[in-house]
This record gives sequence, C-alpha cells and structure tokens, in this order.
Amino acid sequence: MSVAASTDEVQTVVAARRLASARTVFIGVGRPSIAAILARMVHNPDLVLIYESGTIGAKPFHIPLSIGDGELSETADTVVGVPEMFNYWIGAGRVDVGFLGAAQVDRYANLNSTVIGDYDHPRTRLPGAGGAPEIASSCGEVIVTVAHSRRTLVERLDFLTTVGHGDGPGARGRLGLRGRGPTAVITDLGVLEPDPSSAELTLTQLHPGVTVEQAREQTGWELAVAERPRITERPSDAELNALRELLAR
Amino acid sequence: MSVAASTDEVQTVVAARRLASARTVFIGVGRPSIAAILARMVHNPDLVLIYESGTIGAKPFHIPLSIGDGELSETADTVVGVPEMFNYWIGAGRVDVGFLGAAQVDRYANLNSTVIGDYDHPRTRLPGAGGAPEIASSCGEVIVTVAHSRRTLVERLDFLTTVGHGDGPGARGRLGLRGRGPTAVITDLGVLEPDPSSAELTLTQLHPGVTVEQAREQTGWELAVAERPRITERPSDAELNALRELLAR
Amino acid sequence: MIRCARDDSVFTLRTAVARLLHLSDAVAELVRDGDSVALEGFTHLIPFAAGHELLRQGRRDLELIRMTPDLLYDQLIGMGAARRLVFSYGGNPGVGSLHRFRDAIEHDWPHPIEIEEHSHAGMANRYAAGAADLPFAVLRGYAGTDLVAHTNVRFVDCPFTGERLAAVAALRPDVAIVHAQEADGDGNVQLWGIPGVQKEAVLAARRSLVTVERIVERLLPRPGAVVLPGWVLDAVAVAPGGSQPSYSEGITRRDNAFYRDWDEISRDRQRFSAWMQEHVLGKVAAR
Amino acid sequence: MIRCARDDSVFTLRTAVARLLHLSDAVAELVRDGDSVALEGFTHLIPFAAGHELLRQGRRDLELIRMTPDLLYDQLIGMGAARRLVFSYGGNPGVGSLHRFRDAIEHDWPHPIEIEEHSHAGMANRYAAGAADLPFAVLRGYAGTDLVAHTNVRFVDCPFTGERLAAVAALRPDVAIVHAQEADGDGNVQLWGIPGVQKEAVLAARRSLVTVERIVERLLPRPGAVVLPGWVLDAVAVAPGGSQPSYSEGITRRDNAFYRDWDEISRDRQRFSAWMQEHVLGKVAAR
Repeated sequence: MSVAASTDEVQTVVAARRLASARTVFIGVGRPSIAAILARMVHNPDLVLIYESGTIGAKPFHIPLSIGDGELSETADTVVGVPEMFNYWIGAGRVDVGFLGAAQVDRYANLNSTVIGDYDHPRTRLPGAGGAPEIASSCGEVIVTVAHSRRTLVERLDFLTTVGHGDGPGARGRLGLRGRGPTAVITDLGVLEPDPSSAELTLTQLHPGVTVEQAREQTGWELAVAERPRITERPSDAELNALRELLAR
Repeated sequence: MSVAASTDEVQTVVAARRLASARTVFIGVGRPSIAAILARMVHNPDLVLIYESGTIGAKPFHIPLSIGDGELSETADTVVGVPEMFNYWIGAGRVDVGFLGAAQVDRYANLNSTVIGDYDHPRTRLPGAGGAPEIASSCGEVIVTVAHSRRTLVERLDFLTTVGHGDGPGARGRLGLRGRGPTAVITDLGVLEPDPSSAELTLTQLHPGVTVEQAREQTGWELAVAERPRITERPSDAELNALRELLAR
Repeated sequence: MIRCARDDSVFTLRTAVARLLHLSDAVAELVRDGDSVALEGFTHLIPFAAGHELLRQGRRDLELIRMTPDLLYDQLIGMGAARRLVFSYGGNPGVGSLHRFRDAIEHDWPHPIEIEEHSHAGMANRYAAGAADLPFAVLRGYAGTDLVAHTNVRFVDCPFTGERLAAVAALRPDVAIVHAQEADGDGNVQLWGIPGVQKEAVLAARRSLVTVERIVERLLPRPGAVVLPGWVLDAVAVAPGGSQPSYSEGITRRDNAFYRDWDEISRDRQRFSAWMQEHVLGKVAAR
Repeated sequence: MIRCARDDSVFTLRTAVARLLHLSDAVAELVRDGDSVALEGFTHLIPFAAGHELLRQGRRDLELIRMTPDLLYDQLIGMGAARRLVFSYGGNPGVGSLHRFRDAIEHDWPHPIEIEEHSHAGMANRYAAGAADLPFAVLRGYAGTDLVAHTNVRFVDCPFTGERLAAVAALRPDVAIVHAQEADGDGNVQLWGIPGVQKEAVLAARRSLVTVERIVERLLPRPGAVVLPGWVLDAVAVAPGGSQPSYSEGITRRDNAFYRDWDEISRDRQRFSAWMQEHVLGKVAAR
C-alpha cells in the first residue's frame, strides 16, 4: 500500500479535515488551496471555495499557482470585482473559514507578513498585508498554517499585520473585529488552539511521532500544553491517495 | 408640406438643439427622452444616452415609457447597477448634460418635485426626488423643461428638492456642488437662462409668436428679460418630420 | 442561509443551498407582520407575484422599502399592508401619480402612513452599505435641499480634505424579495437585463426570497448577468410571469398598457378595491 | 476624454470616442516623468506590454500604484523607474519573493524607493472612492495593526451608530493603464474573466490607456464582461499577447513556468539587468 505520510502531508490533511463541515472557505495559494481542494475531494464536496481574485465557488481540478489562474474563474459560480469581493463578501462576514499563512505568529495568533526587522530598514521585506487583515477580522473563524519553528512562532512580532486575538481575551471585541478569530494554528508538528479563557495558543494536538518536547523546543515562547494533547489520526488511505493524486495532476 | 409646429413640438425641438454638441446626456422619460432621441436622429448621432436604470449608451428606436424599458438595456453599450450608476457615473461628474422636469421652479432654477403644500400635510404629494438632486449637483450642466405657467414658475417653492443656483451667485460653490447647474429652462413660451452675474433666470429667447408680456404674465415672479430676446428659429422640416415620425413609431 | 460571522455557532445553522419552496410557503415562513421588507427591481423584474402573495396572506404593519414604489407598492399601500414607506421616487413611470400612495399620504386612506424619503443616490448607497454590513455610506448629496430637514441624513467631514459629505444609514431589511429569470436545483439564481439594486438588497437583508420564471438544470452564463449563489439565499420559489406587469428580460415584456390603465383603475378607491379583490385576493399563487 | 463636469468649457475638449493609437505613441503622449501611474490587472490581464513600453521610453520618477506589484512592477522597480510604490501585496504569487522589490526596499538598489502600503480592502476602496470622485471611503479595517502607524489611514465615527471605522483616501492616479481582450473601432473596450479593479482604476484616473489583444468590428456581449465606453478612455492601443506572462482569459494562458523562472532571473542584479536588456529594452512594441 501507500508510503507513510510525510509531515507535510499530515499538515495538509489536518487542515483539510478542519473544512469538513464548513460551507464557505476563503483561501490563498499554497497549502490552504491544496487543503481546500482536498476537503472538496474527500470530506465536503459542497464546500464553496472563494479566492480574493473574485472567484466565488471555484472548482479547480489542478492546484492553482496564483489566486487568479484561469481555471478558478472558468469554474466559479460567479466572479466579482475586487471591491465587491472585499465589501460585500468578506467584509460583510459571509465566509465561514479564512485560511492564512504568515512569516511570524505570536502566542495570541497575531500575524506578521510585512517585514522581518525594522519597518524602515527591514532585514527581510515580506509581501505585505494583502487580504489577510480583513479576512481575519471578518470571517467566521481563521485557520493559520505555518511551519513549526522558533523563527515563525515568535515571542514578539516584528510587525503586527493581522490581528488574531490581539493582547488577549476581549481584544477582538474592543477593536470592533467580527468573527471568532484564529481557532487553530496547524503546523508540521501539531495543532495549537487558543485557550478558551486566556486566548493563548495552546498545544492541543500532536502529529504521530511528535513529542511535546519537540513542539516546545520549536516554539519561540513558553508553549502552553493541554493536559492531554490528542494525537492526530493518521491520514487515511482515502485522504492520502486523494492528496497524492491531486499533487500529481 | 407639414402642418405648422405646435408649441409642444417647438419646446421639444428647442430642447433637442441644446444637445447638438453634447457627448453624454442623462435623461428621464417624457420630453427629455423624446428630445434626446430626436437629437440623435437630427443633430448628434453619437450622443450617448444615459438612463438612471443603468443603461449607458442606449439607442432606443421607440420612445420608452419607463426608464427601464427593455429596449434601453438591449441597445445599451453597457448596463450597470444603480449604485454604480450614481457613484461612478453621475456622482463622478462624467455626464455633460442632465435633463430634468419639475412641478415648481423658482427664479434661481431650484426645483420642487416633492410636495405642493406643507410637507406633513401636502395638498399634492409628488413623486419625490428620484435622481434629480445628484443629477443637478454633478452633471456638467442641467437643462430644465417645464410648462410656462404661474403654477410652475413660482416666487417660492413649497419644497426645495433639487438645488439649481440656490440663493444666487456663489451658492453652488458654497454647497460643494459640481457642474454649472441649470443653464436653461425651456418652456412652451421661450427659454430662461441664468443671468451670468445675478444667477437669476432671465427670458433670453421667445418662441415664434410669443410676446414678452405673455411670458411675464405666466411667470410667478417679476421676470427679468434680456435686452433683446432672441426669437426661436422655427423647427426645420427635418426636425419636425423626425419628431413626428418618432412620435408615430 | 445564516449570518455566519455574527454568531458563535457558525456551522450549526448552515445550509449549503437555498430551499426550493412553493411561493405561499416561502412567504408564510419568511415574512412576518411588522417586518421591514424590500421588494426590489428597478422597473425591470419587480416581484409582483410575491407582493400579491403577501396581500393574500394578510401581512400587515410592514415597513415597505423600495427605491421606486411603482404599482406594486401602490397596491400594498392601498390595501393597508404598510405602516411605513421608505423610498426615493413614488411615481407611475411615464404615466403620472401613484394614486394609492398619494391618497395614503394626502388623506390617510386607508390609514396614515409614515414615510422616509431619500434621493436615488441616497437609497442606492444605503443598500450598498447594508450589503457590506457597514453602518453608513458617504456621498455628495442632500446639501442645500429641504430633504435634510425631513429625512434621516447626517454629514461627516472627510478626514483627509475636510470636505463635508452626506452620510446615510445602511439599510438592513428583515426580508428582501426579488424576482429573477432562473435558478438551478441548488437555488443558485441568475438574472440579467437591468440589474438595479437587487444584489445589494438581497445581501443587505437578514432573510431573502427569490422568485424565478423557471428552474433550469444548470445556469448557462449570460452577458450582463448577476448571479446570487444559493448559499446567500433562504428560499427560491417558482413564479412564472411573476414580474408582470413589469418584465423579465428575454422572457416577458413590460405591459406598458397596464401601467397606463393603472392610472384609471387606481384613481378611485372603490374601483381599486374591486380590482384587487378580483385580480389579486381572488387568485392563488401559481404552482 | 475630458473631466467634463469640473470645467466651464464643458464641450470644447469633447471627444466622442477613444483614439486608436500605436502603443508607443499612446505611452509617449499619456505618461510623463513623475506621474502617478496605475497599471492594474488582478493576476489576470496585467498590462506587461505597456509597462515595457514605459521602460523603453525611459520614464522615470514614477509613483507606481498597484494592489499586487507582481513581476511587472518588479521589473519597473529594478530598472529604476519608480520613485514611490503604493501597493497591498508585493509577492510573486505562489512562488515567493519579488526580488527587485525587496532589493529596492532592503538595499536601496538601484536607488531608494518610498512606499505606502495598505491592505487589499483598503486599496480596493481607495480606487472605488476615486472612481466615484469622492475624497475617501470607509471600511472596517486597520484597527489594531501596525499598519496604522506606517500608512495613510484615519478613522471616522459613524454618525448613526458611533462605531469607529477606518477611512482611506481616494486614489486618483494621473494615468491608469489596463489590458483587455478587445475593443471596437470607437474604442469601446470589453474585458472578461477576473475583472479585478480595472474599471475603478480607469474611472479614478485623470488619463487612461487600454491595450487590447484585438480590434473587433463590434463587441459581442460576453458573460461576466466589463465594458468601458470609449468616451471615458483617452486611447486604445493594440498589443497582442500584451498581458503575457499574465494572461487574457479566452485568448492566452498564464505562463506559470515563467512566474517560477522569474524567481531565478530576478534574484541576481546582473542577471536581471541582462534579461531586461535582451527581452524588454532590445525589443520594440508590437504593431
């Protein structure tokens, strides 16, 4: 049968599972797109994929390289302009789940995708905000996928591009943000979820073979750990075959 | 040859002539629509007709009963939604000439299309503002067509629905209005134009056979009269034949 | 459909598609006495069949929202279904007055009616703000007019230029009802021709119903079409000819003769009531 | 095209149609050194041919406005044409960094560049405000982010609810350049597929140029099309393949391989310069 799942594959499969009961998901390219297409293949054939290029209900067969690939507009239920997309669809809170990546994530799931280093003299200039701030402030919930490393999961962001849970409990409400904010940070080691009372990201799930110590070591702050972290269910044959088939298309 | 022109026909022909060099005109139904179609037939085949239903570049063969008749959308260069029409096209000042009617007009070409009598207990409830206020505040210029009578050309409006020249010189600027405002009020007796210095409507043109006295008598304020009012050039055979052909379609 | 982002139980109410209901069931379920209701359609695609069903079911005390009340709201007002009217142009296009609208305002018949009126630009921006779930919209308008003293408009200063602009409050109707040419089995809706403010009205409303001329296997993309995904709608109901005497581009034609006839029919209270009894109350919704 | 309503001599500059020009003539006439220039196209329909012509004509000191700088602005920045960049996402979509963009910001190469960055929602609303000739737009955004301290955003209170909203200033570029599938002889333009913010960019700009794949006798209405009447444009220029390596839906395909290759080509200053010399400066605009 199939070769055992790689950490990369596990991360994507776990992300896809999170979309099993969602109606609509807002995605960019890369892993979020792969996870959403996989979710449509395996868990949730009615899942509505929305890309910021304006394609609503896109049904890509291939993994798109850009959010504006022709296959997205050609298969969409409807295609709208960018102002309409952000005002009538994202801003209005019509989307259940927003998928985001980031260069840095802090313990409250705030995100940096702007600069590493000082803003005016950056060590690394990143692409910038794009749609992330409003996706995070308007979607029903947000799922973040990043690599689990001290470079990414940091004590302090170099720049706060996108508000997750701000400075902790109640911050979203004080800032006038809608939706529940980040509900999961899915890494190649496990899943971090905000603690219901402190809003701090807590290790609640470990991928097969990963130890709490490894996760702690790769986290840039003193990582809170759930009493009994769940162990990720291994990717099923159906999930893995679908994912590999998709990547091979 | 043709029967002599009626006062109604003269009024329409004079309105159409005003569109001889316009690029774009915003029109409602009734006389403005007839005048604009006539202008396309006789003077200005490239005239772009814009109706508030969102039809840009409509080329109606028949006189539409409503601003949303199918013939308008079917022949238009493009059809846009109502918010876009008012924001991107009218509000942005893209239209040369706006054509308006009204139940009452005052000496500064302000218009009432809301009520006759008191607002809360009106003698006659009129349709209301529609697109008129923003047409008058955004188009390059405004042409008003009304019947010439004391009931219509009044000393004091019962309700100021649409600002023409406000309370006189400089008023439009003070209110932040764009465009030149009303440049002509075309009636069945002649044409009133705002005096360049006082902004007060002044009789500058009389239709054939009409006297200054008749016009004065039918105006609800002491009508200013130009030193030597022009006499309207009689409708040509081309104009009259086209108008009658249009009305007979 | 649910307001997903304003609710902690995001997924519990989820429906992936709009339900296909009989018009009478849809109206019974979605519209309640006292609701604010927007039946939109700018000259084109006016949802007459749904409006008539409101009357047959005896809905009362409604706040009726519509840019152009047209014959449909003239009928609803004349039958006493409206508590309040929010509008921007209350005429019979190209014909003249809406007599029932006038009679209600001028003579409180059949009962007094509250009004809130705006310009078209104001109403369009109010819907657009509602569709974006913003509390207000800005536009250049209202300045210098008597509307300022008689409607709900405020002014804000541009924080960049200092220019004073009008601000209008978002419209958030309890229910929006619009008519379209077609829907597919999942309740995805397509309309084409003059699009008006229907998309905004539906997206601004808490609940929504679309009546359609027909159900098709699959929506064939059309030039100038507006597509409303089924997941933003609550219900779709088939109502062939449901926009008459308005029209559905490509399927029915505007009955301009009826618009002219309405002037006479509606002028007299008794003739109006008799006409409504015979042509509306005495009928049932098409299946 | 003229700004009709802001000018007393309304008709004197009138042109009923956009002029059909050769691309090099259009760029020479419409774009000046120091201009603010928006070359728009959201992944789809990016006007590469026109941008390359800007470089061949040696335009300098430009304020480059674009939501997604993409490869095109990477090239313009790397060649030293930009004084300032206004944007919301400066990456190579699906691939990674824009190396010339990074090199300019991180190492001032080939010279320092000023930046103003926003979120997509902010940029889109800035264009929409420009298209409506309003000074600003409101949206829910920016609150709580470090962007507030580093960009041009202010806050206004809703005069109805008191809610605090972000306000962004209208974009009014000196010139907008977009690419479309086709135009007719009067310069009426039609584009379809992902529409992005091109309509807004053109309507917000003082001058505008549209490059097209082809001229057709008559625009055949297409599903999902945006039509720009010739009278709102200054010039139309034929540029077949003019959006490559981006694409023109239905005519060309996105060259994803080139987007990947660009990562290597652009990483090194010399290799970049040599590539530009060979593939851009050494060519002439297609006739």
